[in-house]
Amino acid sequence: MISFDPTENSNQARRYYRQMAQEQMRPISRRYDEEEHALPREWVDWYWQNARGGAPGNPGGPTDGFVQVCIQAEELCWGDAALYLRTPTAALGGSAVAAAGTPEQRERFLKPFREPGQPIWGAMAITEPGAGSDSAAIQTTARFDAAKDEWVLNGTKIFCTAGEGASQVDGGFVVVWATIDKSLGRGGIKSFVVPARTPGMRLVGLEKKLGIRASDTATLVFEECRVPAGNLLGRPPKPKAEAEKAGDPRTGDKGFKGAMATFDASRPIVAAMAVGVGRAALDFLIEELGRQNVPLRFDAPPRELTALERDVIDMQAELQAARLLTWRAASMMNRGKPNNLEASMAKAKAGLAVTKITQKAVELLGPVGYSKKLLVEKWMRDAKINDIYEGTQQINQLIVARRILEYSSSELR
Amino acid sequence: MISFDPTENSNQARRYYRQMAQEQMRPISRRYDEEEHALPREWVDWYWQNARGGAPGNPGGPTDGFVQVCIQAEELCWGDAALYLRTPTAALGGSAVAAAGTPEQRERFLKPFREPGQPIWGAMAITEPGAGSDSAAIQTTARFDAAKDEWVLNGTKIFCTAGEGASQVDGGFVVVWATIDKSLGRGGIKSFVVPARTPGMRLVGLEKKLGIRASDTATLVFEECRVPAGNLLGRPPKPKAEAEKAGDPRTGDKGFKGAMATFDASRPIVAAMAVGVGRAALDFLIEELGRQNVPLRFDAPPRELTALERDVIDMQAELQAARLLTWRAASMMNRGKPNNLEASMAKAKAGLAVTKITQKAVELLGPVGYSKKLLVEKWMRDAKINDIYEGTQQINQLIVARRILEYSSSELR
Amino acid sequence: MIDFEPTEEQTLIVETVREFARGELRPRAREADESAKTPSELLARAHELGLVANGLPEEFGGGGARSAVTGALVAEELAWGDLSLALAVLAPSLLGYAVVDFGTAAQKAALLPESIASASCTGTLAAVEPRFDSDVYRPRTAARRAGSEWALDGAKCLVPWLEGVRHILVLAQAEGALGAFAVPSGAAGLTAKPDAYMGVRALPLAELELRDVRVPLDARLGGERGPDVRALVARGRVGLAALGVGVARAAFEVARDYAKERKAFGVPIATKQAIAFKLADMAIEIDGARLLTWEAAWQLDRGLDATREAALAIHQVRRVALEVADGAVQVFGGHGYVREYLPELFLRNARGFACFEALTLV
Amino acid sequence: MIDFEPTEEQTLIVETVREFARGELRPRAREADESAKTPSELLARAHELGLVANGLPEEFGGGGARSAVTGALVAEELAWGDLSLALAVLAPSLLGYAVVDFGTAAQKAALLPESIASASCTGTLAAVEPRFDSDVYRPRTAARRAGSEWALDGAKCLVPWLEGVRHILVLAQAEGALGAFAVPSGAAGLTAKPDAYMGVRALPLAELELRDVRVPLDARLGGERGPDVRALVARGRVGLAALGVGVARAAFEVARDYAKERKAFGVPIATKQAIAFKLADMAIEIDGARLLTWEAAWQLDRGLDATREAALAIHQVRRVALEVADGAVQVFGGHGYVREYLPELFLRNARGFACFEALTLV
Repeated sequence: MISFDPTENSNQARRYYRQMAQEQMRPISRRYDEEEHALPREWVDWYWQNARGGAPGNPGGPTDGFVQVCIQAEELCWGDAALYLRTPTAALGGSAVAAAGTPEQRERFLKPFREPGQPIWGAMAITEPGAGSDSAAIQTTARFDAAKDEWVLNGTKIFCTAGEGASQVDGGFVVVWATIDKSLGRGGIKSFVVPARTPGMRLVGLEKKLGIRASDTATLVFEECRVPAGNLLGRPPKPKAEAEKAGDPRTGDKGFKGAMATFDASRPIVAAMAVGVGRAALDFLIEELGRQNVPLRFDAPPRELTALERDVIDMQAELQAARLLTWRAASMMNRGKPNNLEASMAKAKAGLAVTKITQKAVELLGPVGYSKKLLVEKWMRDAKINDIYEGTQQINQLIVARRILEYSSSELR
Repeated sequence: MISFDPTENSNQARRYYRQMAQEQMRPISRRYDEEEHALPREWVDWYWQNARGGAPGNPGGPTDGFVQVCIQAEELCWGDAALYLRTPTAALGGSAVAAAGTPEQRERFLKPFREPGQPIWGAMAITEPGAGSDSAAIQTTARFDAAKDEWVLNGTKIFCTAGEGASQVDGGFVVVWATIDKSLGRGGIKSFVVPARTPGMRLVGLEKKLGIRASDTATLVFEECRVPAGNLLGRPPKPKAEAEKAGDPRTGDKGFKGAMATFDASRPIVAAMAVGVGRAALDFLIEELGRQNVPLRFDAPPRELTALERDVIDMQAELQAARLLTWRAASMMNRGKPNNLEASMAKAKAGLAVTKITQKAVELLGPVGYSKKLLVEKWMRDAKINDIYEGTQQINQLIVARRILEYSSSELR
Repeated sequence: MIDFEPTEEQTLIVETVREFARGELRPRAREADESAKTPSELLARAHELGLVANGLPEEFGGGGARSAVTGALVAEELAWGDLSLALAVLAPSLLGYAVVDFGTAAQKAALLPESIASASCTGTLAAVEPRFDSDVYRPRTAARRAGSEWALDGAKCLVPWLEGVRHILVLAQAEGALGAFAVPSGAAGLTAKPDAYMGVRALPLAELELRDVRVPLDARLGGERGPDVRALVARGRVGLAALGVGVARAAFEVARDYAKERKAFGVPIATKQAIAFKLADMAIEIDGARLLTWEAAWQLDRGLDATREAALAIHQVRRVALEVADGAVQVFGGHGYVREYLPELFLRNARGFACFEALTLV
Repeated sequence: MIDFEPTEEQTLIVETVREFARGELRPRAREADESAKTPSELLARAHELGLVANGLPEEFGGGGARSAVTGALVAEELAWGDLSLALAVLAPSLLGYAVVDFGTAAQKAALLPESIASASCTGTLAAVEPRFDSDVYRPRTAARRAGSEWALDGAKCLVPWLEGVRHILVLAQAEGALGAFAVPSGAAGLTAKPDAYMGVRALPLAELELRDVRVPLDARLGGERGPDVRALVARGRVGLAALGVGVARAAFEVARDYAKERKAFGVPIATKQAIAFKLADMAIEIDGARLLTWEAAWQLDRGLDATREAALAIHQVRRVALEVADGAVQVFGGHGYVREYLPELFLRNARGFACFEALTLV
């Protein structure tokens, strides 16, 4: 039934994460924007000790499922998107393990995130210097060493979010996309779990960025980096001839399609993160205008409506449209429905909407909005990443276009 | 020297055509919008008798050259774009004759437009049912009958502006693009002057359109339509082998390139026509707001600026940007500079800008703007053609993109 | 629980209405626009389907299944067929829902049975005024007490005016408050003349002039309390937003199909990124606008004030419907400009949402 | 006669400045932004070129070749190199042109020679205020007559504050009229602290607080008559508009070059319509904004009020500079987001035009 009424569990989660965002993240936002790449120890430790278990709630009660996950992401990114990305969790790497891993792999790699000990991170490494949006053009190779029953990885990965934590702190891991056979194209791409500090995996640099500066965006080099055969996500692959039978789940891990499916699950979350950043700026703007007694009317006479009022109406409509598209994509997962189209729609809309909303918020707040005195300028810088990572605006438009036109990736490039 | 100061000749021309627009066109605008395809006899006769000679001015004095032509087009389309297109002139067909014709051809085909007699029209027929924007895919054929020294045309042309007048009224003509040899691709395309009422040329229909309803947009069918050899624009073509030497002016008329060059000259005029329609709506809006004492400030306090004021500022900036891009493209012709890039820029900008300006004007004038009581709704309908004909928005973007990227038409499709 | 799936019952209704739109409205859209006439058989057919009556109270002969969300779903499907015809078949909602929501018991008893029973549209609503800054919240039309009557003066336009209209609910300033007055169509001092616009040409519309039009005191909707005009406006905007989504979806679909069909330079134009991405943006914006509309409708169904949500939805729809329709014209190129194809009709209709208010109610 | 070709002299100037921008500004842009410092040698080099002094009167040591059009041409080229550094090297224009245009003979004699002769920037202008609705036409900073002095109170921000500044022209309400007051940088009651923004980080900026700052009566620019603030604002906006065009052109050019270089799916991304058309739109919008800027500048050169033209130009440039810079980030994809490449710097700088006023004069 069409409903916009969150469950009590979602409401509780929203309150819980909003308070966390307000109290734990906002006070250190500016500091870790300025101290680029410094580990936000307060946040990392606090979260690890206090918030890993998830929001309080009624475990048996009705839940909004994946929509609640979106609400959590929105609230924490309302707090600080960069700190959110630095949160000690299995993150995207964990999603890949959960989606494509065997039960044994899920237990082995994800359990440490639920255990005592020091904070650890998971990450996913896909992008390469030459490949950009073209995941299928991956050059990193995985060679099977039958003698040692190991996979040997060689290649370079860039733009690996949380890549420092995941590669350097024992207990964490990086899920690396690599091809076992270039001649297979997309079918040859598999994902491998590389535990932190595995010899042969080197952190060679962290990106200096426009925004989300507290987030460790890493370049990782793999040189004869060896992982056990069991670190290939999913079952071990059958020989080449059989592996070519696309769609046969017995041909090893779910391969490229499986890995891409991770995006259908992650894009709504990324869209929700975007919405969080956008809302941070819009909330601040509206509150500030309220403090200054500037009217914001929904029923202003047409000739008296101010440009400011209309801008705020527009920002609200755009943000809410993005949020609802996001929730729709998440809610389809609750129903077990394929959501590739809807997830890309949400990501495309949210990324663009919050880029514009935060840019507009800086404008509407005048010189103060542009200054470092407020966080609004930071939110504008942070927001822009949502137009870019997890598939740029253009890549998501392309996916949407292919679906609505029923074109394959070779028909519409 | 960078200057925005029109010559006295241009000022006089502007006044002359503005008065004409106000007195001769506006009073009959609504009528000929409603009586679609009816010949606007008042306008046609008045123009033919009184205005063919051009604006009064000082023939020896300084002139803005092609910019003045743009000013004329702007003023008359400010009056009524559809009536302008129905004006008895050689129009685009004339431009083609002037650009690509021999002196003898210019004399033969254009002289009747300067002589006494009844009003006549010229037209250009390029688009075909299957070809759309793809001028090179022209299917209409021209076969040379050496025995009779005649060209024989076969094919169908659509969207031929002024096609009724030009094909049906003795003295007028249609310039028809046809291929003399499909294997030559673009190089085989030539233009042929088909005098009105030539046997084999049939008017089979007039388009019912969104706007510019007084303009006769014709479908013409050519069946074994014969014209003398001398009606091929330019010199007669050499045999095929020689004709393949691209760029050699001796290989007959200037062919596809020559014909396309007509567009570089016509696009600024079309852009100026667009500006005229857009200005009609904007002028009306501003005058109406003035009558109602609604302020339009350029120095409003940021929080008090109304949405309406900002819209009007935006419309003015967009219209003026379009106008200046148009004048620049025209002014380059004054200096004999190639203006293919700039003409396409002007056309792309003007078409889109006035589409938006007129749509916005309808909105800002509320239910009255949307009603048939005013001409604003008509201007919105008329304006949209500028996004479409003489190369759609997309075609002009494509041309601009190729120029700025230095890509050929095969590199960027 | 947050969810975006219509109920099974709603799905059935949507399918029925979609079939009606596809079979009855769309094929008549062009001819209705050209002739500026709503084919009268359509109203009877819509009445049979109970498009409006289903939502009206059972005690007066209706179906009793009122839901703004369902109303939005229905409106989108109808407008997908044709906006003018959708507005025509939904016109009985104007008097019907306004009286149900705000009328006194006596007004309901007097007006609803005939509204529900009649195959024609017995009542309409006059919300828009023929001026540049028409403002549904602040009409200039005024009602003043004159003894035991109200006297109304002013002007209205864009009033749906189908054959058989017996009452017009006229929005007016009533001595400091906003009121709506049921004015008989034959009242002295009331003149109605045909009203023509760039779009919605098939919908019969009237421009009204009211000169000292007298109605009894009990003609005031809701009596002394009057109607909740914010709720009335919100119900109008949700309906319009849903209609706008329908127009946009129609434009998107014809553009998508044309782009796959039409070839240029040897390939379907849909394989060009400039076209394909434009279509993708259309699809995204339409879905976003629809969800905003649903949220506002859902807010109404919960009995909450939906002024904000309806304002956001209609704000978005005004932009999206226009952009998508304009984009469809662009995708069609020259063919988009001629009346042989539908995009130009969508464009003319889409622009109307800028000034429409309360042309339907959910 | 309507024409769009710079004079030969202007062409020469543009070439010189372009070379300066390419050789001196662009290579320092990134490091200057990261360190938030303007390399001091640049100011000396710019002074040698006479970038500002060329337009100041010969009688005080200037070149006497004042032209707002030339100023716009120069500003665009400099900003193409780097916006912060352009604003730094043009900073002497603030005091210089304001005093030339509006100062009394005594003020000119007192302030211009050192401004022209000095390789550092001896004077600046304070127009923007540190509040959400800063309004250059209506400063809240106020000057009141206190005996034989003016007493100023208020706050300013975004004040270019280069080494060597001796006077700040402070815009203030002066008992009903708008005034500008030459305040010595060491005046009692004046505090200046560093001011930091998302962009123009290499430009030293100050936030000023004025508490009962006393200046003599003759410190009022132009004496009793005061300056023509509309003209001052217009000269500021034309300069800013030209700078914005320069930023946009820089962003466009790096995006264009990257798009031709960078391959995805085996072909340069510039061969994709989505990228190619975006670049085409950038080019068109930049040219349109430039022509609006030129027209406003030309209006100033004719001695006419250019409030409208300057408002249109800056309105357009605010949008275009932002959109083009944002588009450049988008063309670069992930690389656009990292500080190894220039687009993110262009984006941060471009957003500043929303609040900049009178940061340079032409």
